[in-house]
Amino acid sequence: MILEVDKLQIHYSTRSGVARAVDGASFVVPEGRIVGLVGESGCGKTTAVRAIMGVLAENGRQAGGRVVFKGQTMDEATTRRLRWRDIAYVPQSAMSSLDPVYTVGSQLVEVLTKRGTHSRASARARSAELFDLVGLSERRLADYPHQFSGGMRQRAAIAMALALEPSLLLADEPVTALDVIVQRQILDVLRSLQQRLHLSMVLVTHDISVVAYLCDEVVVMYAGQVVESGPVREVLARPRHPYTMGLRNAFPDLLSDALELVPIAGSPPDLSEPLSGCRFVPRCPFAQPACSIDSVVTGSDGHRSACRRDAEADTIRTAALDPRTWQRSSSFAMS
Amino acid sequence: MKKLLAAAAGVVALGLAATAAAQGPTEKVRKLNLYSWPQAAFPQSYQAAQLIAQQWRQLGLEVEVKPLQRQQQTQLIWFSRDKWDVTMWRMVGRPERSDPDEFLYSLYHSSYAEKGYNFIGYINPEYDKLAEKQRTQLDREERRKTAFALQEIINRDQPQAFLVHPKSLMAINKAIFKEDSVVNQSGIGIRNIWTFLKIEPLGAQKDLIINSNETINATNPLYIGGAVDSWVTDLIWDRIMRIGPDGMPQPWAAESVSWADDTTVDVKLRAGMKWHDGKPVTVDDVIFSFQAPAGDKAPMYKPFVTDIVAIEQTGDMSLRFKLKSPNTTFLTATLAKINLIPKHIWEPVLKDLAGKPETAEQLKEVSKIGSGPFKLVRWAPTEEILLEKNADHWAAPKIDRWIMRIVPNAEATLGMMKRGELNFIGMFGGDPEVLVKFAKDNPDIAVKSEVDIGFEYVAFNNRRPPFDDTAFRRALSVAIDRRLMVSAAWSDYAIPANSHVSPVLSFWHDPAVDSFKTGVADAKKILQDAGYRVVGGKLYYPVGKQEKLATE
Amino acid sequence: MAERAEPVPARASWPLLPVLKRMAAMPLKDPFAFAGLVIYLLFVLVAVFADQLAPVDPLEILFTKAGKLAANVPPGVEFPLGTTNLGRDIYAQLVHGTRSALAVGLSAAIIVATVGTIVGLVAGYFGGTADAVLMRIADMALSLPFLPFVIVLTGFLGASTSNIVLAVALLLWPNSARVIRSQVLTLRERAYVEAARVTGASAWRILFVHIAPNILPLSFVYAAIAIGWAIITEASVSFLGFGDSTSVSWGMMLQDAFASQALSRGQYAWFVPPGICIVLVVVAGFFISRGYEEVFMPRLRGR
Amino acid sequence: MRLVVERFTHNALALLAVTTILFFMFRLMPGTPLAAFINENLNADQQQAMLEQFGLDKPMWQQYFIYLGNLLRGEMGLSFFQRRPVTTILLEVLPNSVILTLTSLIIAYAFGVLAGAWLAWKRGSWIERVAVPAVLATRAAPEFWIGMVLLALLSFNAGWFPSGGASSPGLAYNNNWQRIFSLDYVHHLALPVLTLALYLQGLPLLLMRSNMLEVMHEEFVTMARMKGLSEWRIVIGHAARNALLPVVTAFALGVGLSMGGNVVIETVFSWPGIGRLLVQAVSAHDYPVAQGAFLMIALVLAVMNFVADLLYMVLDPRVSHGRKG
Repeated sequence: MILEVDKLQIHYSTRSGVARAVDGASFVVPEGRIVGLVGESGCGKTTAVRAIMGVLAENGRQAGGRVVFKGQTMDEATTRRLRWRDIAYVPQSAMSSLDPVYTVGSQLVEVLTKRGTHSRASARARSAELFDLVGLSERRLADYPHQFSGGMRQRAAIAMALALEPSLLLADEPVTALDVIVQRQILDVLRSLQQRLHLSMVLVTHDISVVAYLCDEVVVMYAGQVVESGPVREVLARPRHPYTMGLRNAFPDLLSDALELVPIAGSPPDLSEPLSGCRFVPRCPFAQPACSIDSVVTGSDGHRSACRRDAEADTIRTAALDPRTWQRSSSFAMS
Repeated sequence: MKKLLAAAAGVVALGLAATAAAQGPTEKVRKLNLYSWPQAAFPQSYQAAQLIAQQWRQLGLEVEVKPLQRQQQTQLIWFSRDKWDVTMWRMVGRPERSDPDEFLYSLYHSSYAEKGYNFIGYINPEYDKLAEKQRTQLDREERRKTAFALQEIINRDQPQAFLVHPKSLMAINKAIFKEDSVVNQSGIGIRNIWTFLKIEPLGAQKDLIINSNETINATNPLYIGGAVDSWVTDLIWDRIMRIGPDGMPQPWAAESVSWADDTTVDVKLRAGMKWHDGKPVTVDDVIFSFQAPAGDKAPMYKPFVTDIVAIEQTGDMSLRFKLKSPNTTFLTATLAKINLIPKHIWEPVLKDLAGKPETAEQLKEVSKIGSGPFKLVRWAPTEEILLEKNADHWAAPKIDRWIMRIVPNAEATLGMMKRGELNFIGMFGGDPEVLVKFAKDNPDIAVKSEVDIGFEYVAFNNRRPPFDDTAFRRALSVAIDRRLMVSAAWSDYAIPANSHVSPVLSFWHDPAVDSFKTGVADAKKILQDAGYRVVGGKLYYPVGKQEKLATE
Repeated sequence: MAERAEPVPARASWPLLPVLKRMAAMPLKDPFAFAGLVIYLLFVLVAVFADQLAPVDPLEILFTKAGKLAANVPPGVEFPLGTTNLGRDIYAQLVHGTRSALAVGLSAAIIVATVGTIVGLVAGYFGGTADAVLMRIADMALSLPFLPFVIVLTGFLGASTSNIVLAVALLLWPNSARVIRSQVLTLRERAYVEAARVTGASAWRILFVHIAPNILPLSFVYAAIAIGWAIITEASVSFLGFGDSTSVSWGMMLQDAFASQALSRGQYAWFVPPGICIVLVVVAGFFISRGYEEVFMPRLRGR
Repeated sequence: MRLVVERFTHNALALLAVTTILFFMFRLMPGTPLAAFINENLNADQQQAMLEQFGLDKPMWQQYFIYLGNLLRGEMGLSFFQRRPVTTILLEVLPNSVILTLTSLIIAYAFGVLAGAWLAWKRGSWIERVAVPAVLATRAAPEFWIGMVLLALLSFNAGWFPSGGASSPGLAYNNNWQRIFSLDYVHHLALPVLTLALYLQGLPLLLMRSNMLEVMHEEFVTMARMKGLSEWRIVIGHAARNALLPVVTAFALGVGLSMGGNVVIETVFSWPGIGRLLVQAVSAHDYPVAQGAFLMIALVLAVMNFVADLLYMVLDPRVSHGRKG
């Protein structure tokens, strides 16, 4: 395991109290694999990866749990040491994550010389190499970020992330802002690089089809917790948590023409309120009174689910394929 | 609504008036606008206007003080002479006004009523005749009698109400200059050429540093752009005569000046005078100096030479002026006024100007060569002007340099005086009390005060009712407590006035007019005697009198 | 945490009331804005009860019992701040000066806000020629040097308070017009405006019923700023001697104090209080406008 | 380049409009411009001659074009009182105003930028809570009043600074540069500069602070942190560099704006600058000088607006480097 996230707790202090953005989430990233971290926006997946990078917003703090990278528990000092050299990050919007007043090349050189051991000359050579690696022309090094198209910026961001040859890449919605065709290209770039450089990768996305296309493993998060995880094929073919089922219905399939899209009614809970039991209860067409008392994690062999009715998973799955099921948003509909 | 109320009030007033004035129709004296400078521009005068308005209201008049910016005021008072009632005004003292002619003649002579200084429109043939007569009287005693008569006419008619002759305050640093080496010029004070020539430095500081509130507009012997300009030109360029400390003209660049007859003046020039460039001053130069303004190239000086018919050289160093008509003011108004300029410099300049629309006033590079006791070294119009003593002059000054600093505010003036950045206050724009207290706190500073030739007054528009009536004018003038003016508006730095000839010109001032009695009660009596009535607290015209006005 | 809300919830119903409600509630959320409001209220009270607080006419020439001018009386029981060199009660001037300050400030603010809002609404909503013309006029007004223009205008047209207000308003409306215009540009693309358009509401109706209420807080911000500007400008112009002699204002007092050498006399009671009053009123406006900016202008939120 | 031309035309047109407004404002004011002269020596003919001399007898539109033509040649007519070309008079005082403005602005902006960045860094602390309203208060205080108080305290009471003017009496210099760099000039400059800088620092400070706060929340700053760059590098190299953009533009605009705003300061400190000249000319009704001074200030404003536009283009690659890709 290159990365283990264990019962991670991230709290934000807000005006209306403490929001538990990540509330005891655990997952692992095996070496050389791509793990998809999936969930609706606001479910804590971005917070989780940012916590790994050690760049929580001012009002956020790690309230519990731990992150272990290659056997070392990450604390402030290790984070500072490992950042970018071992764990790098591909942002959602490369536009806003590149400084608009410097050329892309000089920003590459900056990280290569300031964080790496490169001289300016070798940094320049390495930049060209990196651009080549992600399929950009070396000439574009002298351009400013705004002169790039969206896809090119994303490639540049990937080049930036690969600059110091990290072993783990955290990609936060790397293709969300792009149109579908460019999305494919970037995903392909990521896949080929991952294979060539034998990278491990966490891919944060709300788009389950991206996961299907690229990932080996998937971790489904809801309201700061992991509700289901396992190998992609397994989880997508036989989801065992109603949320995963709903999520799958809500997205078009990148590979096949999808059926009708069915959104999950309602919205994620307010994380600053005290919550107990399964947090999906209010939106779950299959919830039972016991669901709101506590939650359990079941399953083995890597495919785990946090649904109390895990035993009935197959029945529920069938019911979940019917769009009408999701229109009944009221709780305890099946009970 | 407002109109309705006013109409209602009118009806009531009319009713009251009708009962009181059973003899016939009568009309209320309309509301008077007393124009003034804004407080910011001239606080004393504004204060006086407020006090006067208070006193006039006691007569049953409606009075409103209306401050006007200078532009609007001149436009109204000077260029729209039939459109106003009453305004605060002032005449400033200048050395050449030491001769009473200017005030005696131009303020009240009917020929000036249309466009000139008689803007109040006072028309009195008797006055005209006497004013013309005094000009021709070469005998001082005779002329004095006429001057007295003129002052008495004005006292009787009160075409305007004189308020005060202000005292001007000046100061020197007596640690730097010998205090008794300054010369007081009557009606002007210690800021005069005599002081600048005679003042003695005590120590190493031989620069006299004087302030001015205003910028110097020009240093041009053929153009005066403002009062301060003349202080400077005075020192650079000599004149045939100068107004002495006693206010009388005395020969300066001349050994003698004498009347050969009523229209002939003989001048004998002082020998050995030199221009600042070293060339000698000749009779030719002098004649040129009086001919130069006669053309159209120095409009400001032209009026002073129009009386001259001819100038002849009568000897090596002597010349003779022939005048059109007898003119007693010739010495003051012409010989003591025209700057002597070097012909070798100015002749080509004026020739060059001939036929062009420009005049000598607009010359970009004016030659600063004169023959006076100081030479111009440097001039930065908004900051300072620096003159150096002309050691070769026959009346060479004792100071090395004369520096005038432009200091627009009184606050800074005192600050600089304290820090030694000034050592002579020649003009103080602030509250006199502050200067006096300043001198008390700084024993090195000596304050000198002098009553001014100029005066502050309330000008009545004699052209229109109610001010066309002498009794009314008299009453309004009597109603003004002059002592209150002195104490409450001028903080005691002024003396009461009732004449256009300042008491400092003691020879010409008629003491008989000084006993002008004031008081609201007396004023009311004058009005009553003239047939005015007060009804319901408002003043009404005598029977039969009606206001006929051009519109305001 | 990165979420930035829209300035006003977009809903199809008439937004005026909720906007007003939020505007009224704002000072309670922001302590500075609250302080600003309190300062304003105090000055308004002083202005209203000026005659009771200072029964002496501020322009009256005062005399001592002995009949002498009551000049330069030091602060004491009878005259809390003393008298001027020409015998006016400084305290009375200070109190009555509040009236002219508020009159100048409020009238300028009302004109600026009204003109700025209408121009901004029209230019932003209709676009095209109207927009181009109005914005060019605004540019022109903005390229006039502010204080010099006011000085020239009052110096030559006459030093009345209304001329000063006029000049200030003439120069300040473009700022608010520009910002409001850009706000209108975004608002007019909103769904609820679109909806109103589809239902056939007239342009003016959309403009004044649906868009204008959302602009109100912005107009208010600029009005609060204009109050300060107008008061400072009036003070500066009066200080330079182009003020209205017939009314008492703080600027006038400062001019009088400066010209009458209160500085070298050390008459601090004459020139310090009016300055402090100006600072307080103006800063109150800044506080309030800042408060509204933070609540209603999303770009500035969280600063 | 197209943008440059566009901005230039834009500013030039605005200036032309100002000129026109000004011209007609002066001409349409009540009263003859000659009201400024009351002189017993002027009879009707001489007054007429004077009108002709100043070209005031011609029809208004003709005067307007003559005026514009002259302006293009740098001529602004003659002063009513000084009888010297207005241009000369203006150029005499312009350096003083420029120096006063620039010195105060540079000091104000240097301080404001640093303090603003510092306050942004200190956000949430009590220092910030006190400093922000204090800075707002300095912006609310009339400059002339601050000047008066400083004069009373530092000059009249303490005697540390001269009470006005730009130089001590009677000092001679070979040229203007020598004068300007003399200790005496600096001594005279100190108090007005202090007053102005105190007033001017508020804008860059608040601007810098809020820009910094905004930029610190930008994703690229977080990214820089993820990259493990040093805090110093992040704050100075990235955050401040970006936050500075609008401040630099504000500086250029500030030069234009405070040239006009300095009118009161120049009066309080008797500083021989263009603002005081304007005030004097207006109160003396010297139209040509008032008009010239006003135009000069408007010109500086227009030029600086243009410079601000240019600076923005140069400094922000988003504007200077067009979109490719």
